[in-house]
Amino acid sequence: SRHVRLFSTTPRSFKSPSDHATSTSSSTDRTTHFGFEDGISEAEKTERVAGVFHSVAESYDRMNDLMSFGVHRLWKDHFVSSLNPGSSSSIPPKPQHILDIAGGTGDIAFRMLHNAHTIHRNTSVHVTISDINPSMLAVGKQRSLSLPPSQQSALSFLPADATALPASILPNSIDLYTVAFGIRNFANIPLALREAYRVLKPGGVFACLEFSKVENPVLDAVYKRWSFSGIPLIGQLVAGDRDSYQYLVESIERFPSQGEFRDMIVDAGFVVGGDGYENLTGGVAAIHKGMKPLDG
Amino acid sequence: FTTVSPDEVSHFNALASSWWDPQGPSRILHLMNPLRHDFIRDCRFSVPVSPVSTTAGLTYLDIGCGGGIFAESAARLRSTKSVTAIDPSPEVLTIAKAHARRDPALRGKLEYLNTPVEQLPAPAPQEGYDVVSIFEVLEHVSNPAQFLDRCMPFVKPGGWLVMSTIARTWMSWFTTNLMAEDVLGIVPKGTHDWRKYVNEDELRGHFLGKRDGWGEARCMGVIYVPGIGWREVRGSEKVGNYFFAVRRLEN
Amino acid sequence: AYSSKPQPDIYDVVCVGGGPAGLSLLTALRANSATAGLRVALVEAQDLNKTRSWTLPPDRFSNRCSSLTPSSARFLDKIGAWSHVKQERVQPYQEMQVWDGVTDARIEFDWAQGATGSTIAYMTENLNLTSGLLSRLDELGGTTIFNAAKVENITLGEDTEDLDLSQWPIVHLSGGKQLAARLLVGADGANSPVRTFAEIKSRGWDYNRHGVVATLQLEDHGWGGDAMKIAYQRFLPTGPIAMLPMPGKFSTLVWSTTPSNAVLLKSLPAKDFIALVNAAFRLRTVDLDFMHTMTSGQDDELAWRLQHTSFVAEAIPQTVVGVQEGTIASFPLKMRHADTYIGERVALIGDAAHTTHPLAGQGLNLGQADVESLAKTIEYSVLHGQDLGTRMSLEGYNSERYTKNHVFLGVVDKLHKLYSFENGPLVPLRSLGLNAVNAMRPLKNFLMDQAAGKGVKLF
Amino acid sequence: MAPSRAFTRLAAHRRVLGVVGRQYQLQRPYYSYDHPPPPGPFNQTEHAILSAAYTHVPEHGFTQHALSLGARDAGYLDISTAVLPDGPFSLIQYHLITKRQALAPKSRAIFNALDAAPGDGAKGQTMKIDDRVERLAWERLLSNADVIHRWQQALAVMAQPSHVPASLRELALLADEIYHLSGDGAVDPSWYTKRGTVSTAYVGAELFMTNDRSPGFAQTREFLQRRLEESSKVGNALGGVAQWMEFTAVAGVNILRSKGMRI
Amino acid sequence: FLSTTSRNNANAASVADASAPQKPKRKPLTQEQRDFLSSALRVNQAGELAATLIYTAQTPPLVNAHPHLRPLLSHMYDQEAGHLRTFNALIAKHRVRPTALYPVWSAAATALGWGTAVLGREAAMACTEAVETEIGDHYNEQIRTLLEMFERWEAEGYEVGDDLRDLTNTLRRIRDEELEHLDHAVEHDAKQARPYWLLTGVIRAGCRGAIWASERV
Amino acid sequence: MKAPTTPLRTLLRKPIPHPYQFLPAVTIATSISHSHNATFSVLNRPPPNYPGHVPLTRLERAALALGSGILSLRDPHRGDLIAALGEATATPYFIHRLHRAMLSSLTGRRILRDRPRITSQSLNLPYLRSLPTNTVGGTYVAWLDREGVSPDTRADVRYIDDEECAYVMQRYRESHDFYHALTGLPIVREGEVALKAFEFANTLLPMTGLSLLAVGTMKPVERARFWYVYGPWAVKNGLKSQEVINIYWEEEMETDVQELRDRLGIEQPPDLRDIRKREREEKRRAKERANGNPAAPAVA
Repeated sequence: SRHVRLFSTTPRSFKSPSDHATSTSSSTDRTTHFGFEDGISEAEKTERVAGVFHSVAESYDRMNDLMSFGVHRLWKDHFVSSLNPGSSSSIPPKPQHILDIAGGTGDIAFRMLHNAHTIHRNTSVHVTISDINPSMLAVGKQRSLSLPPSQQSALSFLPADATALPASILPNSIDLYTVAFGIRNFANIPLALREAYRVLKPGGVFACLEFSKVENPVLDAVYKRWSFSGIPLIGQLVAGDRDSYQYLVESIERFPSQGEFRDMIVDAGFVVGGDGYENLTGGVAAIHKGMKPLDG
Repeated sequence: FTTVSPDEVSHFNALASSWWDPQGPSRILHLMNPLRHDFIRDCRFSVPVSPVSTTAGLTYLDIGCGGGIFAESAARLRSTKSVTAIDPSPEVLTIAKAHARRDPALRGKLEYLNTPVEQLPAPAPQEGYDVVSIFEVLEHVSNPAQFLDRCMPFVKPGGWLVMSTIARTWMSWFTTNLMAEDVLGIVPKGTHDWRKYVNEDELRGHFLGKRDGWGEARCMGVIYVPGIGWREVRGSEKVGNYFFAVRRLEN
Repeated sequence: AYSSKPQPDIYDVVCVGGGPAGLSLLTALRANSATAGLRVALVEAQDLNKTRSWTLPPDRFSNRCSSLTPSSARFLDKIGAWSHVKQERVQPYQEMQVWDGVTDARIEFDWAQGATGSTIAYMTENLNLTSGLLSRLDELGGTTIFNAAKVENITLGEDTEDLDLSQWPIVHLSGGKQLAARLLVGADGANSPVRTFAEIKSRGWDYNRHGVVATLQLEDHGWGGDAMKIAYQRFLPTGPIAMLPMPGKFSTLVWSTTPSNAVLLKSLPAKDFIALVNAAFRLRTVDLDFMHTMTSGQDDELAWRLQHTSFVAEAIPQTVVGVQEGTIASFPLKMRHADTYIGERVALIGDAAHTTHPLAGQGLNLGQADVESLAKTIEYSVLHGQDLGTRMSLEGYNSERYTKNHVFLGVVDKLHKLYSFENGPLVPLRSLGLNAVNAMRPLKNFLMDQAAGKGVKLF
Repeated sequence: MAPSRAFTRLAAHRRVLGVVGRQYQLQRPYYSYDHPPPPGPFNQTEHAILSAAYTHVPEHGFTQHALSLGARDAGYLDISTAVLPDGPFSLIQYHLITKRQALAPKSRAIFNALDAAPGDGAKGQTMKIDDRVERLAWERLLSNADVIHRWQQALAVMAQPSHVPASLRELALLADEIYHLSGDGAVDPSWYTKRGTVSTAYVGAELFMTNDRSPGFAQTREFLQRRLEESSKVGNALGGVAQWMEFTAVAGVNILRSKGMRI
Repeated sequence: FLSTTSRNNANAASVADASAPQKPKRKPLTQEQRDFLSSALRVNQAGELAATLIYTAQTPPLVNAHPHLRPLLSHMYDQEAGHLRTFNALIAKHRVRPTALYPVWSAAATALGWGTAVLGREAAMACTEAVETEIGDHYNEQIRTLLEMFERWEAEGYEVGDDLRDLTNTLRRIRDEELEHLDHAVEHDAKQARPYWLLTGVIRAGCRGAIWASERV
Repeated sequence: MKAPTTPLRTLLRKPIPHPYQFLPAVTIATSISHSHNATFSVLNRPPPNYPGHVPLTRLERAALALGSGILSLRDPHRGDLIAALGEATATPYFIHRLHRAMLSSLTGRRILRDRPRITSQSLNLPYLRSLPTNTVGGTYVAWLDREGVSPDTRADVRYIDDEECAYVMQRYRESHDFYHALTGLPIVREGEVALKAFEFANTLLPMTGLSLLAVGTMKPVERARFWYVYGPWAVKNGLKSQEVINIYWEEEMETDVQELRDRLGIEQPPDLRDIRKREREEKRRAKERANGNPAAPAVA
């Protein structure tokens, strides 16, 4: 029984994090968008998002398959292998603390543990799975039971809001902050980025895997027609719920392009290597990586 | 009364500018010009030459000289004393005069007059020109017989009346009208009117018949082969272009 | 308005360049009664008096020689210049041996067996030829010669009120003199100012070879004695080496070789130079290549190698024993051909129109044939009252000479390229061809007639 | 904390410039002399990690291990190497780009030294372009010396389909750099043939060098010279044939014109 | 003040020193600007090459038939050759890749020149007119883009490099000379060519295609 | 002796198909032209160019080549047959190529000029024995003693027309023993074939190539060793190294062998003699174990 990814933001007032005062005002009634409907208040958005995930909870993987023609598993493998957690130059290897945001079902976490513990035999790697949606965490917990005991001990679950991480995660304590297919549902992405910057150690890496803009104009046209007409239709047929799938497709469309998101990462203080992103299957999805500079 | 036909004059005026263009429409005339001198020399040497005329240099009268192709070449010859060239069309004469100014050797030996032959004052009986040339004119004149009668007095006794024209046969129609003008375009359209062509025997008849004081006529047929030029072909006067000359006997 | 500038004096033919081609054209024009009336002028940068007073003792020869074919000689005779050339310094030869340096395939050019050795060509020194032509020209008189006068510039004339010279080329001489030319003849060498004035391009390429010339003394009058003089040419991979007979024991060398070899040859002392020349006719190419790397001691190397190389002495020139001091010189070889020989009131003859590889020794003859054709064209124009300078009258000359020269340049270029291979399939093939042609007498006679210029007219 | 502020400003500075696209650092159209050059292909972090990792290459080769050792030396975390876009391939690119850029100062040093040396008479100046090209290609090969035993592995990585375009682009830049430094200004089709020949010759020589045991890689230099000579000989032959064909075509037209045809 | 690297532009791998507080005097060129400049120079070289070859191919047939045209044609040829030399120098200096279709343009230009010349004097002049209009427009466009770039820089307080300013002036000078050729062509009754519209239409379309291709290849 | 000055043309134009065929009437001072004289018959052979020279017609040459080839295969010890095979097959191109190779190198020309001969008299064997073993002379003498061979066993050259080419063949034959010393290959059949392969790659003489057919007559393990070790070594080094014919052995006696090898660019092949010795011992031990005491431990 696959649990629905639940996502809700607790309507607390936003504390502006430390010295990186950003432009947005701190009032709660900032407007945001919900798919193509604009001008709804942030609290109301969290409300509706939670509703969406409830209805689509049990078909989470099927949705990803539809959106990525079934390739998202390969993306996740490539995502984790390119990060290569647990690899270390010194013997005994230094401990690494990895925080996986919005990783409720544990897809990314389990791959990282496998990579660190089995491939690199580095047991000093600890992964904390955080998600705002407790049921997603429950699904994750339930799936983690099938892991080997050594990996289960290196795993912990933390219900948290990415834009306001709990105090239990100390600043400058995280080696690797990953978010897969989650960031587009954050209400305030720049805020989440600054949070990540705060908790990451100097030299730590922020990595995000997300659907993105197809670069080749011809492919883009085909992909748009598929996502705007095909997916909601299938959502209707398979899951009997057209609007949620509609929201998912629109949220991908509204998500900033590779270049813009890379600039947002750079604004948050990170340093990017080369272009700062890597396209997967022509841009259907993209991996963005940034590093907190040593002296940041 | 005049034998000048107005549309012929306007036609040659339009042709004026390209008269001296080596690759232009009048290339075919330029190529024929040397053969004229050969013909004149053959004619003059066919008669025992009287010593007086050669030393003093010959006088030429070119009737219908056009751009002066023959007139200039005659004037350059060392054996020429003077050349008078007349043509009714004014533009073509301005071209001839302009071109004549380009060659210092022509100064004082060549004179252009813009008058038809009818208005030209007839010389005294024993006077006249050693050679009177009417090249490619006969087929453009409205009444060839009268025109010839008008030209004959200008020949000095012992001098020659030389002309070249085209025979009126289907062969000359095929070569000059169809091929030269329409197909190959080496001769500008409208130059020749087939009906005005004059046959060689008509000319011969004209002189034999009623005129005394004129010697035996000489004739030479020529054919133009593209790429090679004009070649004398015996007996081709029946078919196409030919030269025709007759000598005035001293009385 | 009266133009204050000096009025250019008007000539019918102005010939720039007093080389063999220029002089023979003017002589031809002056000698022919029809064209004798023309006002002609000659412009020469060097001092012609030196050519007039050129004499050399019988045992010394200039190193710049050329071989005149019988038809060129006949033309010079027709214009009366041949008798002015010092015949005792001219050496006709009756036989020519040509062989492939790598495979020794050989061809002999000579007249039919019975014939009493009629001449293949006459070896004459260029200076002997020009001084003869000049003396004939002086004898004819009537030519205004601008001696040691450099051509400053050539422009088109103006259209003044009494005369329109806008189409006439005006030659401005260094002394400020201006000559208006009804026909400007360019006989002024390979990079001719006249050709540049007429904006005629000259195309072709350099052969990356240098022709080394020298006057040599052999051990005897040649295998056939004075009655049967023989010319020799051996094709080496670096280029052909030719030994052309001169009167007595002398002969002249034309060796086309690589620039580096040419530099070496000019730097060697006489005995080593002689050794290399003898070696070039006798030894294998591998020995020659080695001897070109040696800086000295070529003569004893030759002596050693001669003992171990087999060759038929009579089939190659006699041994060279001396070289006339100061005659070793070299000049770069190239092939050029102008796009056309005529322009409006401009004609090109000789080297100005085309330069070729000396392996056939026909450079001068092509020039003389050009002159003969141009003189004939001018005569035709004068006799028929044409303006001899217009492109219309000059077309005959261009049409007659251009194709012939182009074919000749092509054949010589291909021969040079064919024989520059040292190994590979071409070597046996060319030797087979050479032997085959040598065996077929009619084909050989045809070739010799063509070369002598009296054969059937093909183009 | 001054450097950090400077550093963030640079990051901001780069964003303001809208500097985008990986390809810019590999493809360098339009070198401007009056405008400052665009920032180098690697930013400060990448440069720090890669230069540190490069010292480990002779020992560990162009591998992830060398990268993480380098990151550790530069004070970064083991995970920081993930920020490098292509992992080991970035290290190879670092090698290629730094060696290429080192050519310019080296070429000035060599050619000026040759000019200054009166012995062989301003050889640098009169040195033919082909000799200069050969000398520069040889200098570039020498700079591979200390990693040559690891280079076959690097070639394998470069041969991966995703990295082939970047490697070829780098090779093209090297060829262009060599010909620019040798002062060759030809901008006609020979621009392509020359760069093509020097690229193939260089790659061949590099492969040859990976298993060349001769002292001072003398045989590699011979191989390079032989290969360059061959290509120039072929070039001359083809040039000769093309020249002959053009000459014959024009002569044909001239003959027709001499016969009076109006073309 | 952003330190400009040494004259021969050895862009050291290290980061350009950006610590100077006030705004740098000149801004590094962005990728689009560099692409525009390199393709512009490439196109111009190809265009001038074609122009020179057209005149070279046109001269013999025209001059044989009309000797009085020789001074005009040689004047126009000298100017085009000058343009080509300028662009060749610029391309070599700025290390721009010349067009890969060099042999194609040479063959096409020679064929076009020779073909129109054999058709007659008017056809040749019409061909010149068509080519010059096309090239003239293209230069105008380039100059306009460059000026826009300058304005944007000045608005942001940066200075414009001398080589770009010289480039603009050169482009202006060359454009004026091309338009002068255009007037010459029209003077020599380019309009009388038969069939005028077909001839100029085809040639202009060909030029536009060539320009589009040379920008990319 | 200077030829009388009969006009060359009449001389050359005799109706003889070949232009400068040898004519008794005019004795040409220098030797017969090197191009082949086909028409002289077996009866009136032209005089020899050098002592011991036997001019052959093409037919005889072919017969000699064929006969000596087949017989020498059956009995490789017949040195004279191998020599005849070498001379018969060398003429059309190969000996001239070798001759040109010598002529284009400085030492080659010096050898041709001085014409040294390698015989027991010409070499000062006692002095060579005193040389250290790493020098060329030392190894050569040691190799002579070890193989029990003397430099005089070389037959003279008889069937090559050109006198200088004959010396080239003679020089090659006499240096053959030095090649053994240089490469260290023994004169047992396997070593001989390996050296012949090296010589073929270096001098391109057909006889060396033909003797490679002897590979068929070798034992399988030897043949395998040839195909995988010595064959490739021979071809690679033969082609890469300079012409070994141009080594002035008499002057190289004192130089160190390895230094000479490096100068020529030859790599030392694995020592065949030791390999064969070890192989033999192993076979012997295996034989003892099979019939003697089966329990004896097999030596690794």
